[in-house]
Amino acid sequence: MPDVGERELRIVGFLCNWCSYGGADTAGVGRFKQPTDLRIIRVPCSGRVDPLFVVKALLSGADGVLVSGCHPRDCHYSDGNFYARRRLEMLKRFLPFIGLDERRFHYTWISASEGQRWQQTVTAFTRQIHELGPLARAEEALSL
Amino acid sequence: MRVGVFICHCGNNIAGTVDVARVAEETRKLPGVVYATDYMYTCSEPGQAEITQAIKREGLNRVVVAACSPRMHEVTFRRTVEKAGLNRYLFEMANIREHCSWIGEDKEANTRKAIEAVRMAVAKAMRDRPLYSSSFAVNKRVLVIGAGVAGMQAALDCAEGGLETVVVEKSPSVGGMMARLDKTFPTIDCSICILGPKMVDLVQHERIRLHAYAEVEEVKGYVGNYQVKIRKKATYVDWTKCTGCGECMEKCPGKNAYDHFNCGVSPTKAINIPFPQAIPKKAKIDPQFCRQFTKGKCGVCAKVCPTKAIDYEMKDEIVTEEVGAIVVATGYGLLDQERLPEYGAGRYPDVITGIQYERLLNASGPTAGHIVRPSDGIEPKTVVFVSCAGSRDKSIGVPYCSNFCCMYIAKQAILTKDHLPDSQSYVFYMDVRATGKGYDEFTRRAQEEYGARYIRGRVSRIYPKGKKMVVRGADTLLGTQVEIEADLVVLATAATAAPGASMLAEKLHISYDTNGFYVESHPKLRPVETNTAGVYLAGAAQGPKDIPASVGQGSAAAAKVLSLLSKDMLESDPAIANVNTAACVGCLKCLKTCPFQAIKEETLRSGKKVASVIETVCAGCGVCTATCPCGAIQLQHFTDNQILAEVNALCRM
Amino acid sequence: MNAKKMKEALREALPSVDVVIAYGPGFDPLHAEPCFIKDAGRVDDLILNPLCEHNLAGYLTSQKGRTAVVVKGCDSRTVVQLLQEGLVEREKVHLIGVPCRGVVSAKKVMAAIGHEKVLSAVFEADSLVVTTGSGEKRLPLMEVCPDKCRSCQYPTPLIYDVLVDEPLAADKPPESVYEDVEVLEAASLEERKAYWEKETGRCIRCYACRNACPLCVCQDSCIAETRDPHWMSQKSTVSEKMMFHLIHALHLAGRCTECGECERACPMGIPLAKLKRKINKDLKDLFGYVPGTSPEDRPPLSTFRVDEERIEEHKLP
Amino acid sequence: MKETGYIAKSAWKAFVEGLVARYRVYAPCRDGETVAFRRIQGKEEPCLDRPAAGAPKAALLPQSETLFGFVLKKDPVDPRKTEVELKAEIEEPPTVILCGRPCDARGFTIIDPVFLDADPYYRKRREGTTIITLACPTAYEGCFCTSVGGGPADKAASDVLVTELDQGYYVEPLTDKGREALKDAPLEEGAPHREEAEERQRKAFTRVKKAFPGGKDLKVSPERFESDRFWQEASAKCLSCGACTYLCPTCYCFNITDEQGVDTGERIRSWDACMFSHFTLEASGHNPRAQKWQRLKQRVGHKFVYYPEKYGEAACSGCGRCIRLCPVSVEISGIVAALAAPEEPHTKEAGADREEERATR
Repeated sequence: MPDVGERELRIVGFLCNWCSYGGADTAGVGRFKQPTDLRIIRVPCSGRVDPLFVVKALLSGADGVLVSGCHPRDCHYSDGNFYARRRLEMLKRFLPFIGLDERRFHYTWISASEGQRWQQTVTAFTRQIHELGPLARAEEALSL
Repeated sequence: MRVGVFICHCGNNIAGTVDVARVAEETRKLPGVVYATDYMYTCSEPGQAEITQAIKREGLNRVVVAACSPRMHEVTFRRTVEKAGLNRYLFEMANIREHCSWIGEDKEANTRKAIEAVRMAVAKAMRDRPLYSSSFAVNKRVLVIGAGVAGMQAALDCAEGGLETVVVEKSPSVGGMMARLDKTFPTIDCSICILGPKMVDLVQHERIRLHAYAEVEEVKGYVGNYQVKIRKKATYVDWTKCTGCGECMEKCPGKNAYDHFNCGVSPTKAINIPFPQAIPKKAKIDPQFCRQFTKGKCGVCAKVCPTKAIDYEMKDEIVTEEVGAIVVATGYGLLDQERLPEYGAGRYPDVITGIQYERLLNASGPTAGHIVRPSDGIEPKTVVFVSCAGSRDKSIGVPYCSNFCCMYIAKQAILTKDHLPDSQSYVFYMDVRATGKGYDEFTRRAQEEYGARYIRGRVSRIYPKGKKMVVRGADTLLGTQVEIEADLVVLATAATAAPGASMLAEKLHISYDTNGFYVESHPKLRPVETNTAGVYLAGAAQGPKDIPASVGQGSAAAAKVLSLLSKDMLESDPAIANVNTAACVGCLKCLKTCPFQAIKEETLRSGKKVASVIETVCAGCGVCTATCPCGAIQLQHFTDNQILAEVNALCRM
Repeated sequence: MNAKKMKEALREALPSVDVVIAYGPGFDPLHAEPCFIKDAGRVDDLILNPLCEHNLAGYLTSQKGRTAVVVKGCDSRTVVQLLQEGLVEREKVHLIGVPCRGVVSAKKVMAAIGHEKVLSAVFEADSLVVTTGSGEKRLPLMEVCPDKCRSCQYPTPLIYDVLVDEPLAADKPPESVYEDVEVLEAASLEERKAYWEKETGRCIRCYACRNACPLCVCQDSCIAETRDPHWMSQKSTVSEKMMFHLIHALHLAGRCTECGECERACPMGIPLAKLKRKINKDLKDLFGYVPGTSPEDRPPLSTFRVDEERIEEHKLP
Repeated sequence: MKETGYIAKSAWKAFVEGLVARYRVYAPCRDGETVAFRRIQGKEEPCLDRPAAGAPKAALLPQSETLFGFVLKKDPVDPRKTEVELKAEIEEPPTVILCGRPCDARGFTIIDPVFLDADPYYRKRREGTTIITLACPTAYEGCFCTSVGGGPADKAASDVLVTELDQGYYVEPLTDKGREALKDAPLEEGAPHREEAEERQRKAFTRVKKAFPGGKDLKVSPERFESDRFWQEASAKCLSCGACTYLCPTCYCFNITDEQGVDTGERIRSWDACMFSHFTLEASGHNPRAQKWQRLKQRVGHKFVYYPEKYGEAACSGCGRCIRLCPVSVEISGIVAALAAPEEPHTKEAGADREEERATR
């Protein structure tokens, strides 16, 4: 069990049904040990992942968000992940501007056959989130 | 809301590292959940019966099964709840095996994760809505792209099965690569002799329409209803008049046209019939070599043609075919020799490729079957075969094995001995891959009966020395350097994706791997299907294959098509996008981003312009939903609210 | 700014349009306001001067008939973007282009004079002289112009049917465009978090920013208020307010023409344009895309390239 | 304690700190580009040099408040049974609204008749809140308090009125709550400063624009009021945002929504505005006020026709916020003036003295 130390943190993963969700399955079937913090939400395609889902999760209690889809060119819907790539890249660059550490958000491409790669990704990302610690919630404003 | 939750032990697969009883107990605390239990094997027959009973007994209107991956059993359980009278989309699965019990030994942590996985699934289930698929008519015609042996087999089987079949072939004759081969392994029977009849059957079949010298221009539509635009390239010969007599080719003064069929072993005429057994046996002009086109005067063929079939003014023609399914059998290409400079192929006339050698061996080839050196027409004494010329070589981007080279080299070595009894063949190989039925015996015969010398090692360099070609390589078994002075060198150049394969893939919305070969939808269980419904694969387009495998796949694809088109109506997946016209502001960003052109503009009676989804075309990716600023277009079963419910179930704790 | 020529252009246009959207005098000497006229008789009521800071292009999407509208350089980018997205038809708009060296932000002036009632406001050379009950105040135009004018790259409209003045060349250094963004980027993560929590904390969710935004096409269907989809609640917590402004910013990603209406409209003085400008800055780096400059372009997030030269895969340590 | 008092500028800080120590104090503060009401703590001082962007009404009628929370409790034995447990408490510390303006205070006199008896949440806060008002030294952009019965030194609803002088502040306690708040404040005798104060108040009064005949003399022309064209023209530029209503010291419309998580939830009351089309959107999809001109008519009508019919005075304190902070300068005082002036063609609306005021450009 890769050591990520102390208590679990809240990590949300949006995985596309055709590749990455399958990749996570493959990792499980291969009994690849993984940290348990991540909670997986299955979506048909990474192109379904509105950047606002990531923002919403981070604003409402998630300490980290991971999005994973089919490798570019390999999208089950042929173009979905191309859109995802542009939108998520934009988001990744934007988050720090509003004070959210960009390391709390990671997007990547993992195919259904890449169990190993899935294990490495979850492990590394979980470790990274633990290094960052829990995400401090917004201070309530004093203004009327 | 009355949710029932079934937590599966999956024997010890889950129960071993997840406290399923506690998961059930925690689940009972969730509002909306009226029933939660754990069960040994939920997917077993009694397990499914338990679900069906519970639905009736507890009056459940949502069901959640926490077990293996939905990719495994979602379909199974959907059927179960449907049998019990529940709409199959009122069902959710929580993956507590692959994503939970199997990722570690920490029972406490796994159990926590399982509890939350169920919590999320319940939250989503409570926002599930019943969905109903609509059915639509299918067009019982099939298009086969490529008329090599795989495509022909698929076409013939489909036609025999009673389907109107359209075949599109890029080159002027059907037959593909196999028509170029002299003999076939491991039986050494004549390639064209076994292929010829099939070619004849193809053109003569009442239900097959052939578009030769044509290419797919555009593909629109969806499973059951594709519209395919086909570009029939100009041949400058009216094929309805051409009898294939060959008079024009005889008299044509344009002597230096590139001979595609013979892979450039020798030139052909500017107007030509590709080969004697060509089907259709019709002439065509290669304008870049024809004086009429290059110099603007000649017209010999027009004069000599007995049927006045020549038409220099001919233009490309676009025809549209409507079909219900498509078989892609576009075959393979060969690695450009220029990418093997150290072998000097292309530079030295006596270093040729395997397929060129086939033509030299072939009785109807340019040398009428006499093996001679291209450079000086002398019979070679020493012939060196180099296998893996490019294959299994990451450095030039061909990491894979080309599958059939080992075998055809053995065959060519044997044939060489047949043609030139006092010749000696050498074969440089990395390892001999002869896994098919009777294959290994065949390669042994090449060595033992026909005395081909097999040298295990790579060739480092080939260079000329007088009239000879020096082949320098390593013999890794003896651990020595070897140099052989050859009269002729044959390179088993790597099989690559057919030229233009990726462009066709994009027209068809199917995916292709890093090497350009088309990707099947499951490497084991769906080998001829693609991820695009109604599009199937056959032959080397999916990866290098020998003849039997290609034929097998041709038939397999045909079987798939036949079973698909055996239905009069198809059911559409209801988990597709849906527009709330009240909220839609008609900005049509969805229309612009839809990968399937499944969205059209529609004007409501009120005059308001809105987006509207073409049910049968929508594939359910949800790009539109992620694009729509006002959440008016929602992918059913993965709506914003359903995904947000999952996020909230996790984060708002 | 040539009011006379503008009025001539409008008189010519009026017969062929259903309505003219231009500027009229506001409730006091400091304010101009959007003015809708249908008959030539009222053209004389119109004004054109640096107080005309509003982006009138925002009204185009809600007009039924053919509309003549007065646009400055920055406003013209909005029109280009609207055309690009097919939200207005070129034939239905008649554009009166106004070259402009910068306008005056009434909000900044009011702040400078403590919101005191203005008795007169007169332009002298490059400053504005404002008289109030407690005396006269001379305000250099550079200090009271909206931030966008300080780095304006488009003093002359990019698209117009009539140009009512000599075209002007950009006289501000292009590298200055995103200075404000860069300043905040340079701050620490904690500072940035605190900054936005404090600023958005003042938000009263009046949606002036959204309704003033010429490219917020959703208007009454805005997901900040809908229950289906239910993206956010009506609570006035900082994170909900933040969520709203992020929805606005992300929905404008690659579309915002930086007209600054959101910021100008905000009664609570929240620097809203900065959010959108940051995204524009990144999208410019990523795709070399500048919104509202070419009607043929495609918003960068509504398209893609199979090989994205500027996007590298992110590696985890 | 004395009739009136005086706080030297040197003592002001101590006075504010004294209040902060005893009360939750909301006061105008300079935040970024703007001045807004917020809670002040420690040694913070209110910003007096201009009125806050928003009114302090939010102290009594918050932007959003939880009316009650609920927990869904499952029966441990029978998962089919669920109990709903409600939690509602109105705990508010004693509060001071410091240095609002007379128009801000007057706003509460307009909200009171609607909420005071009917709404326990408002009542609780209202009773626990002391209003220490700062008299306006001058007129501000768009303000017209004198047209609606108020004034720069209007005392309505205030518990204390503070007038800023050269050297200090003239302090008039008006209620017991006010006196309580001033107890142990560093007060000197106010009488000597009275004249200076009244002089300043008079000066300010004359500066305020008289937009239309106020109070009982306000006669709205019915035909004008019922003319669609009038409202269509008046609202053409309106963005139908909620800035005017949300900044207004008197607007009190609200919406109620439930927010539910998995097993907990709350009922929320939040501001709503008649300028939003959602405000009157019916479940059927029908909207009786789908057009923005209908909504502007409603807003003006409510303030100057319907409310007066019911409560006798205009639902407006003339603070001018909705005018000076409106993104497109919709001028309610001008509209009312036009409504009240039947003989004038309404195209020349908005303030009799407009022409003279227009800048020489």
